[in-house]
Formats: sequence, structure tokens, C-alpha cells
Amino acid sequence: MIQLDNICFSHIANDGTSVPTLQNLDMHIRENEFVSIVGPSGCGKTTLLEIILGLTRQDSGNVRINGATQNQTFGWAGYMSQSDTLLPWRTVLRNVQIGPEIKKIPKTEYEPRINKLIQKVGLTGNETRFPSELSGGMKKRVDLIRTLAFNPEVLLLDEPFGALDAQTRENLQQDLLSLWREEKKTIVFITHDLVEAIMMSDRIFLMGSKPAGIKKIFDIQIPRPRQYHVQFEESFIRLHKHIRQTFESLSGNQS
Amino acid sequence: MIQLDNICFSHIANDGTSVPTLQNLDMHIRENEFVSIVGPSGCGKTTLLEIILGLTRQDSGNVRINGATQNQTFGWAGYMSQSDTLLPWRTVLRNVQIGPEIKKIPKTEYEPRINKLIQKVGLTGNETRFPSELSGGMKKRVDLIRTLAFNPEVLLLDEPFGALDAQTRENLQQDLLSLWREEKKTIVFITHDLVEAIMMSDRIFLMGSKPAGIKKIFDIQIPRPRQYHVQFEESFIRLHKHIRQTFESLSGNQS
Amino acid sequence: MTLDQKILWTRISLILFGLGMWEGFCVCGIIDPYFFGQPTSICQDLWSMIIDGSIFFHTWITLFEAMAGFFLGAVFGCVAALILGMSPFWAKVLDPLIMVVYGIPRIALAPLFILWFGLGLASKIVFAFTLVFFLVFFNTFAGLKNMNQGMINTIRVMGAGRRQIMHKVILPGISPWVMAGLKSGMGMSLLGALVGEYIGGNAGLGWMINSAAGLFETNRVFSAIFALALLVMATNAVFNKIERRVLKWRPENINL
Amino acid sequence: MTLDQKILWTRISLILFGLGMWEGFCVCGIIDPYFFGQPTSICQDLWSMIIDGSIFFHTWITLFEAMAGFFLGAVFGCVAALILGMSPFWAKVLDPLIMVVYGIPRIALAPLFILWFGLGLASKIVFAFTLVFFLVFFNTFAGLKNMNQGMINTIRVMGAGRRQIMHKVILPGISPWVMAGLKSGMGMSLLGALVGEYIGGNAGLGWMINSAAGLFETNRVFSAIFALALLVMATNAVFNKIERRVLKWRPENINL
Amino acid sequence: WAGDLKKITCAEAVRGFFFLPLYVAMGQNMFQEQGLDVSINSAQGGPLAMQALLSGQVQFCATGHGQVANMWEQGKSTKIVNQMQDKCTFYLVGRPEIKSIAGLKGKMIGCTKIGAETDGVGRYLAAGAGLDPEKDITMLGVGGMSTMASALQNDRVQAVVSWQPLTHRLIKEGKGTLLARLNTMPDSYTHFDSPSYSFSVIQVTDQFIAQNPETVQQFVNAMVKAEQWIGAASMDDIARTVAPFFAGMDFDTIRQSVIEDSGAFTKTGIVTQKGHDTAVAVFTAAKILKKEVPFEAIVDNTFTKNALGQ
Ligand SMILES: Nc1ncnc2c1ncn2[C@@H]1O[C@H](COP(=O)(O)OP(=O)(O)OP(=O)(O)O)[C@@H](O)[C@H]1O
Ligand SMILES: Nc1ncnc2c1ncn2[C@@H]1O[C@H](COP(=O)(O)OP(=O)(O)OP(=O)(O)O)[C@@H](O)[C@H]1O
Ligand SMILES: [Mg+2]
Ligand SMILES: [Mg+2]
Repeated sequence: MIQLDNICFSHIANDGTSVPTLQNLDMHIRENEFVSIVGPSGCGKTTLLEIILGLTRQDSGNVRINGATQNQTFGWAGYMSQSDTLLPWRTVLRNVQIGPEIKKIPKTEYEPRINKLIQKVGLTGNETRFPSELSGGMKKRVDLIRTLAFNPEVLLLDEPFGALDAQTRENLQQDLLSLWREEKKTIVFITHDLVEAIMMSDRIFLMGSKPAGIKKIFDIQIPRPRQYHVQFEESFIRLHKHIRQTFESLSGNQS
Repeated sequence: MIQLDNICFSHIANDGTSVPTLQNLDMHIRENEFVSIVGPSGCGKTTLLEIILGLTRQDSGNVRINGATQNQTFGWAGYMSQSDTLLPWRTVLRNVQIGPEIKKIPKTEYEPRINKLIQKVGLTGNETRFPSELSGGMKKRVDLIRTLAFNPEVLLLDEPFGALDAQTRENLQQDLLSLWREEKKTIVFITHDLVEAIMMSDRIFLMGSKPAGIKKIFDIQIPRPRQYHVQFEESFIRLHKHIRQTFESLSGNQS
Repeated sequence: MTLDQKILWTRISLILFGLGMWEGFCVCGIIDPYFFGQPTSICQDLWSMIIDGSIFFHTWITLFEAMAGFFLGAVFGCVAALILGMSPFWAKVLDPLIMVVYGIPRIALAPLFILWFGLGLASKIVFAFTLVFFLVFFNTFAGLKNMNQGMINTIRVMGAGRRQIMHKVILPGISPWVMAGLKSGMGMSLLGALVGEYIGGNAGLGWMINSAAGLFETNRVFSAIFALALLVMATNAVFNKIERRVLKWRPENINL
Repeated sequence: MTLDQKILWTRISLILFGLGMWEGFCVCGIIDPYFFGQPTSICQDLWSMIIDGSIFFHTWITLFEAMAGFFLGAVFGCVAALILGMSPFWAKVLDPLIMVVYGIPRIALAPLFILWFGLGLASKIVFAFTLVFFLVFFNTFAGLKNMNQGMINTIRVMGAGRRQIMHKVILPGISPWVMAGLKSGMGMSLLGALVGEYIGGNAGLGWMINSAAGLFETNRVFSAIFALALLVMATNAVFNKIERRVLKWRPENINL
Repeated sequence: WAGDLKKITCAEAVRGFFFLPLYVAMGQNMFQEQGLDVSINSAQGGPLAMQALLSGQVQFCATGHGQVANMWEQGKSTKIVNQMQDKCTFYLVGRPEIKSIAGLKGKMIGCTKIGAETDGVGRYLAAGAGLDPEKDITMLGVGGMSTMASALQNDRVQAVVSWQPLTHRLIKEGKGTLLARLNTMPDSYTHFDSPSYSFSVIQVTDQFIAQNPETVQQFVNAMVKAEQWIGAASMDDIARTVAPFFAGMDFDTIRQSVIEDSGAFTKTGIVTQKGHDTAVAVFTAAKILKKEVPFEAIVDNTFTKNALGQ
């Protein structure tokens, strides 16, 4: 589905110098797969997503989406970015509606779905608020359902649950998983929470520190659906520790 | 040290309606205490910090800092806000310097401390970058050490470790704890990670959902220094589960 | 008394105080009504023009010219900035040339304006246009440079075309900038229309000021300025209403 | 060829093409040099004024007046906006009055300007000032309304006083707005100085244009405009340099 | 009825008493009688009014004789078809402490702008009083009537070449002394050594004359009728007739201005060789004109003569 071969990319800093970020990165994401990307802060995860999306152009290497070279064509994926990109002049409801609006889907068709999403993330009653009137976690939730409401085949989510309390977070994780299962999506997920990554993914891609490539791929064999308590099982904890150790050994130079 | 009595506060929304956020909130934080505030997303944690700081004025009730009524006097606390408030026109280094600069401390005095902080959070080599050239997690780290470099008696931190990978996060937790111990700070800490809250705090304040007060206070008796492995101990897990359950029972109406 | 009422009354008191001082100084001979006019005489003169209706006619003419120039300037200034915003190369190439055209005194080109647009309304509208255009252009262009790339990207990723991006992100995103440009442009459109009337014409407040000044009728000049002031206040009030609506998503008060 | 060179050459080609068309049309009789001048004659005239040095003198005078008006307007406009930004009540009270003063045609007040500031440089500087002031004021004020409250709070919490907040947060924060205002103001300062010279005096490009226009010397008018164009290009280049330095923290290209 | 009238626009250099016959012709419906529907367009000075004429936006132009000569020199041939004033209605007014033109030695004299007719007249008057216009006085452009007044008031200039109603008001209010008037035959002799000075005129393009001779004739007919009417009417009647053209000015000022200027009213509307020569001489003194301007090049008296029945 998404295939990256030998990607190299350097940021051009404001002072004109070139900062190598990604080096010889290979990655292959299959259709209907749920993969997580983990890596130290600043290693290039966000950059990677933007290259996949075609928002940033790699310096060398190939990005193929469904076999075709990525050529700044959009619309096939939904992207929830790490930073706040809600449109401040649109209310919560109208922010969430933007995806269907762009696809020119009639209102009657998308309305029930959106109302359900809003209710699921606990934002009922805030439909007419502007983003400036929301708390940090509420903004994140709006951003998430904006991406979901757009309803693309592929979801690229950059730390979607970062600012949420444990309970909300787990609920949303479950919601996302059932969406993935029911609607056969391909999901690429960036997170810093290894437990979350293991709980949700088919595979975990581990990135090294900058300039980074994919250092290691973990196949998560735990059968689905995975219940909350699997994280207290022996095998889970072992896997967690293993990934954790690999992580630490790779990014020893960070911090 | 910080005493809140019967605080009530309503936000005035853009459309003029008044949205009750805090209701009859009482809170007492002792000197040199490390307390965490947890609560569902959107319950008013950030609002609470801003009322303590004097940035927002409560509708009724009293805020006392060291016995004196909070009267929009500043300088006694450092505040790391949840949203990105780095000054985009200053480089990393100059952002971190702003605290000492405001206090008019001579450069020679604060320079070593700042260099150490930058090194500790793994930002060495990025001193001359502007915030727009940093990744999400890097920005958070700059923001954190900006607050630390200011070096106030009281630290109010709003989800400081939200966007960081597990390893960096644990390192920084340890750094913060040793700073707290060595320099006798008072720290108020907002987090969504109950494990983190338990690991670090003397007490945990649990807020209910909006309009919220303090619903429950947990005294964490685990002796310090707390090692990484205490979180796998029976008593820790029990406490965690207990808090978790209380949390869930309180915010049942959320999501 | 609500805040709005308080504001209104403070404003009115200030104006009355100003007029009172002016009148007082005239009466005491501290300032010379010869050059400054005298509020009571100005009001008399204004009243006579209200009676015969002529002030309404001239005010209307000027308002019409200014508004037409304003709208044209606003639309074209905005569109030009958006087009140039899309192609940084041409923006850089044309930047000094645009500035040059902006800096040429329109009055030096008055013969050309007359040649092309005559002495009627058209030439005044064009005058106003050439001033408003640049103010809106510069602000809109600066707004584009200040856009949030993240927002654009999010919408682009959803497959939005140029027009959708423009319509759903860029235009609302630069609206605070455009509004600031329009605020400057609004005043300038009046100045442009007035200058146009100066150059030649037989109606409008600018023409009135010009012929009165040419005949040294100070009170008449100030009558026209009074009428203009009311006009400005009215358009300004309308503008503020619109601005508040357009930018209602923005927190109203920043605590500096 | 670097990008900068490409930009420069495209610009020069454009200008030469424009001048070529102009000359060609004159020669073919499609446009009348009486109204439009003719590039070759204009250059001749310009050359004669370069030889006798008079063009430098007049250009310098205008530049001086415009710059003085520009700096005064920039500083006072900025300061006034900051002061009013601090007190929303007075900002609201004064808003329509400020707009009224902005909208009064300066030319109607020319007698007062002369009475107060004479016929020398001062009155021209004041003319330029009264235009620049408002453009900078409106933009700065709009910038304040767009400030990020979070940044101000962070610094305030550290115990920063008003002056420090102003200096460390607000001024850099509104700099993109102020720069946009200054860009409009720069052209307007020239227009102000020129209009001032029109009214009275005996030096400057505006005076030159005015007297040449009175004598139907179209080529001389355009010579002055040419000199003015070069002046604008030079000041614009300087301005762009400064702007790039002030705003170097901002990502240069937004992909719209 | 009005629909049958031919629409005509006449540009005037400025609204002022120089063009009294035009306003009278308007006010007494004399154009309508000739089948014309005339509207007046005031411009910011003669040159702009004449540009409007050249560009075809207006068909007639009320301006100064010398300006027409200057335009001819710049290569655009137009014709004066009627004269409204045959004496100069500029006045030299000094500050109260100045007693004579000779007293202006070393002082500044304000004119509308350097190179304007007022400049030429100022220099001429200074020279006539034995001053060297290049060394003994400084001419300074101070714009229109109101800026002129404030420049004088504020002592930026010590004298101004002004016109009505400013002159009348300055003197009435004690802000100035009259140093010279030029609008009677003796005055004209004193200062210009000529009985007349062709001052304000009606100008049309050669092309318009060729294509619409009858329209020009109709226009001039009305002008001549107005000029004759002025010659016969009382000052009060004249003032009342033109008052609507000076809205906002009190009647007494209008009346007084008419009286002051009355010596300059043309008797026939015909431009004389003497008048032409004097105007050209003044413009040459102001360095506006550099060439000889032949009388026939810019004057066409035939329409006025036709109107007079000569
Ligand atoms: N300007 C405003 N107008 C109306 N309501 C507001 C405004 N600002 C905040 N609120 C409301 O106040 C409540 C508390 O916000 P606050 O930011 O304090 O929450 P929080 O506990 O920090 O949440 P999070 O964990 O998501 O950061 C939210 O429900 C929010 O909707
Ligand atoms: N404009 C830029 N100029 C120079 N360097 C940049 C620029 N933008 C990003 N970088 C660098 O690229 C690297 C990767 O950034 P990226 O945002 O992809 O990291 P990330 O893996 O998403 O980190 P995080 O987990 O903190 O979000 C960072 O080290 C950052 O400093
Ligand atoms: Mg990232
Ligand atoms: Mg919060």
C-alpha cells in the first residue's frame, strides 16, 4: 500500500544550512495494516508522515502509494497533525464537517456520522464553541474526529491521544480499533506510549535518532481483539521490555 | 503556601454566555510539596493553574499565596503552559534565557546553568534554531527548561512531558525530582498519566468533571526516592487501580 | 449605564468639549476665525445647506465615489495579492514596480486620468481605487506570508483544490489582515475621491472644499469637513459592525 | 544564474519592454507625447538635470521630507497604538474620532499647516507624517488584537513589568503587522511630501512636477516621476533588507 | 424643451470673479436661449482645465490669456474666441506695515506658484517700482487664496499677488494694505504701460471650431450678451445674478468684489493686439514664454465680431 525506498531528506534551516533528518529509510506498509512508528523525540517521525503524504518532497528515494509514485496527489489519506491545526474561525461542528464539505458530500448524509463522533469523544454540547474556547485535550479530540469524519482509506495520526486522560484515551483507542476493523482502514500511528503501540498495532517501526532510518520492525503477534488486561500478561511485559531496551540502545546518544 | 478557598469561576464564551468551570473548589498546597492534579480532559485544570497564578481572576472565593491574597503579583512562580508559548522570534537559547533576562541576572551567572539544562534535555546543537525549526517534542523540552531556567520557588507545570518518548520522559522526571529535592521547590503538576502522578507526587488532587471542584485527595505514602521498579510492586498497582476507579466513577458522564 | 453607553457619552462629551474650546477661543480672539472658522457660524452654514438640501447631494456624490473606489480597490487588491502570493517568483520581480506605481503622485497623472476617465464620477472612483488597492494589497500579501502552513496542509491533504483551500483556509486566515487593510483603505478611499474632485468637477464635498477654499470661505470649508466627519463616523460604525462579525471567532480582549 | 539574478533580469527586461512599447507607441503616433511624454525626450531632459545637478537637489529634498515624515509617523503611530492598546476603553471612545482625523483631506487644512509650520520643510514633513501615522497606527493596533495571549502570560508570570513585556513580547510579536504598515507608510510618506510641495515652496520633486505641469512640460513631469521611481526602488530595497532581517525567524515560504 | 438643447461642458480654471460673464450667461439663461445646455466644471488651475479641453472631455475652457499662449508654445494650437476681462484683476497686497511696492525690497512676495501668471505680475510690478525682480525680491509659490492668506498672516511672505474676494477682505479687516491695483485704465497704464491686458478668456480647440462653428457661435453669442448685460446692469443686479455660483459667501462680499473688479469688465469681448502683447509680456517676464507668440496664432475674434454684428 505505502512503500518507501531509500528515502533521504534534509531540512533547510532558516540560516540556509541543510540538516539531514532521514537517511536511507525503507518502509513498507501493507493494506489494512495498523502500524505504529516510535522513536525518540525529534528523530523525524512527523517529517516521515509528511513525506508519505506528499506535503514534503524527499531529496532522494521513492514513495509509492498503491504502486503509483507519490506525486503530490492528495485526498487518499487523512492526517491528524501533531500541532494544533483546527481552523480557529470555525466552530467545533464546522471544523469536523470540513472533510465531507471538501468531498462535497450532502449534509444529510454526513450529519448522523458526525453527531455520533462528537458524542463518542464527549464533546456534545460544545458544537458551537470556537477552538479558542476549548481546553487542550478537547482540541485534540476535535482534531481526531475531524480526521475520522473525513473518512479516508488511510489514516496517518501523529500522537492523537497525547493530551488525553487515561480513561478517555482508552475509550478512543477502542473506538479507533473498531473503526479500523469494521471499515478496513490502513492506519499509521505515531505514539510515544509503547503500551499503546503494542496494544494497537500489527507492527511497530522503530526509528533511530537523527539522521534516522527504520532501525527495527516488531511484529506484534498478540491475537485480536486485545483486551485491556493483556498488558498485565507476562508475554506483553516481556515484549514491552524488549522494545524498550532496543529503543534505549539505539538512541543512547539522546538525552 | 498556596491556599484556595471556595473558588468559583465561569468562562465567558464568545457568544456572551457564561460557562461554569470551577465550583466551590478548595485546595491547599504546602511548601516544598510535590502535588499532581489529575482530572478528565476539559475539567478545568489549566483554568485552575491560571487562577493560582493570578492570570485569571476567580468570580468568588479566595486565593492566598504564602498567606497574602493573590493580587495579580507575579514573579513568584514559573509556569509551563499546555500550549506552545515559545517566542518564535527567539532562538532556543534566547528563549531559555528569557527568565534570567527578566530578573536582570548577569549573563555570566546564568549561562552555565542554562547550558547544563540544554544538555540535559538533549538539545545541544540546537541552540541557534528557531522554534519553527523544531519538532513537537523538542519545543516542549525547550519550554520546560525555559521554566526551569527562570528558577522560581514554585513550579506550575501543565502536562510538561506529554509529547515525549518514554525514555526522555523518565529521564526528565528524574531530573525534575532531583531539582525539587535539592532546591526545595514547590511543584504543582498536571498530568494525564496516573503512573507518572503516583511516581512523582506527595499528593494527588483529583478533579471531577465540569463544573469541577477537588473531588478526592490521595496521599502517596511510597517512600522516596522511588525507583523505576516500584511501579511493578503490588501496592503501587493497587493504588493505581484505586485512583483509576475513583476517577472513572467520578467522570462517568464524560465520554 | 452599560459600557457601550459609557463609551458613547464619553465620546460625545469629548466632541462637545472640543467644539466648546474652539468656539471659546474664537470668541476670546485667541484663534482667528478667519483661518479656523467658528463652530457657530459653521453650524449656521451647515444648517443652510441642510435646508436647501445641497449638503446631502454633495455628501452622497462623495460617498458614492469613495465606496465604489473602495470596493473595487478592496476586491482587486485582495485578488492581486492572492495571485502574487501563489507565485513567489513574480511577487519578487514585481515588488519594486508595484511600489513605484504606488509612490507616483496621482496628481501628476491628473491629465492622463482626465484623458482616460473624463471629469465625471469615473475619474474620482479611479483615484480612490488607486489608493485603496495598494493598502489592501500590501496587507493581504503580508497576511499570506503569515499564514499557518499546518492549517493549509491539513485541508490540502483532504484533497481540497486551490479554490477550496483559498475559500476555506486562506481567506478566513488572512481576514484580520485584510480587515486592517480595509480600515486604512476606507479612509483613503475618501481622500482619493476628494482629491479626484479637486482636480475637476462640479459636485461632491471635495469640490465644495476646493471652491470654498479658492474663495477663502473658511466656514464653508469646515462645513464640508463636518459633513465629511459625519460620513466617516457612519461608515466607520458600519465597518466596525462588519469587522466584529467577520472576526467574531477571535478572543475580543487581549490583556497586554 | 541564481534565483536572485533571474529575478533581477526579469525585472529589468520588463521595465525595458515597457519603455520600449511606450517609445514605440509615441513614434507610431498611437499615443500623444503631449500627454504621455516620450522616453527618449524624458531621458534627455533627465540627463540635462543630472549634468546641472538640479535633479539631485530636488530628489534629496523630497527624500528628506518623506523620510522625516516617515520616521515620525512610524514612531508616533506605533506608540499611539500601543498606548491605546493598553486601554480598550479609550481605544473604543477614540476610534471614530481617529478615523475622522484620518479622513479629513489634508489639503483642506493647508492654510492651517502653513500658519503653524510655514512654507519650508516643516510643513511637508507634517503632511507626510499625518498620512504615515495612521497607516502605522491601524496596522499596529490590529497587530495587538492578534497577539498571542499565551506568550504574554508566560512572560508576565515571570514577573516582567510593562516595559519588559512590551519590549520582549509585544513589539516582536506585532512586528509583521508593523512592517506591513510601514510598507504602506513608506509610499504614503512620499505622496505626503509631494502634496506638501504642491501647495507651496520652491524645491523638491513635487514642486518640480507642479511647475512643469503648469507649463505643460510633460517630459519634465515624467523626468521627475522617473527620479521618484528610482528613489522608491532604492528605499524599497533598503526596506526589504530590513524587513528580512527583522522577520528572519519566520519561515520564508508558505506553500499556499 | 431641455431635451432639444445641445449639451456642452465648460471647464473653468478656478471658481472666481474672473469669469463673471460666464456665470451671468448661466444665471440669466442666455445659453438656453442659444440652444445650449451648459454645465461648468471647476478644475484645479488653468493647466488642468486646458488638459480637459485638449483631451476632449470639455468643449470650452475659461482660463487666462497667457496660459493659452503657453499652450501654443508647447505645440497645441487652440483659439481664444471671447474675452471676459481686459484688465488684470490681480492686486498686490502687502502686510499692514508695508506702505509701498518699493518697501518690499528684500522681502518675499507670494504668488500661486513660480511660473504662474501671478508670478509674472509680481515681478512686473516690482520692476515697475524700481526693484530688481531677480535680486531685490523673492517670489514664493504659496498656492491658492486661503494658503496665501495664512502665509501673509504668519509673515511667511510680506506681500501677495491676490485677487477677489481675498483682497477686499484683507483690507477690510486690516490685515493688509493695497499696494497696487491693475484693473482700471490708469492703473494699467501705470504698471503695464498699456490700456489693456487680455486677462480671462474663453478658449476652444481649433478642431472644435472646424467641426462645430455654429456651436461656438452660439456660445459666444451668449457670452457677448452677458458682457453687454453686465455693462448695463447695476452692481447689485450683477451680484444677485452670480450669487448662486458663490454659495456660502455673504452677499456683501460678492457685491463688493464685483464693484472692485468692475473696471476690468470687457466692453466688447474682442481681444486687442495691445491686450495680447501685455499678457505675453507678463508671461515672458515670468519666464513662462520663451518664444514670440503671434496674435493670430491664438486669437480668433470672428465669433465675437459676428455676435456684435460687425
Ligand atoms: N473562552 C472560553 N469560553 C468558554 N469556555 C471556555 C473558555 N476557555 C475554556 N473554556 C472551558 O473551560 C473548561 C476548562 O478548560 P481547561 O483548559 O481548564 O481544561 P483542562 O482541565 O486543562 O483540560 P485539558 O486536560 O484538556 O487540558 C473547558 O470545558 C472549556 O471548554
Ligand atoms: N525547518 C527546519 N529546519 C531545520 N530543522 C528542522 C526543521 N524542521 C524540522 N527540523 C528538524 O527535523 C527533525 C525531525 O523533526 P520531526 O518533527 O519530524 O521530529 P519528530 O520525530 O516528529 O519529533 P517529535 O516526537 O518531537 O514530534 C528535528 O530534529 C528538527 O529539529
Ligand atoms: Mg513530531
Ligand atoms: Mg489543560
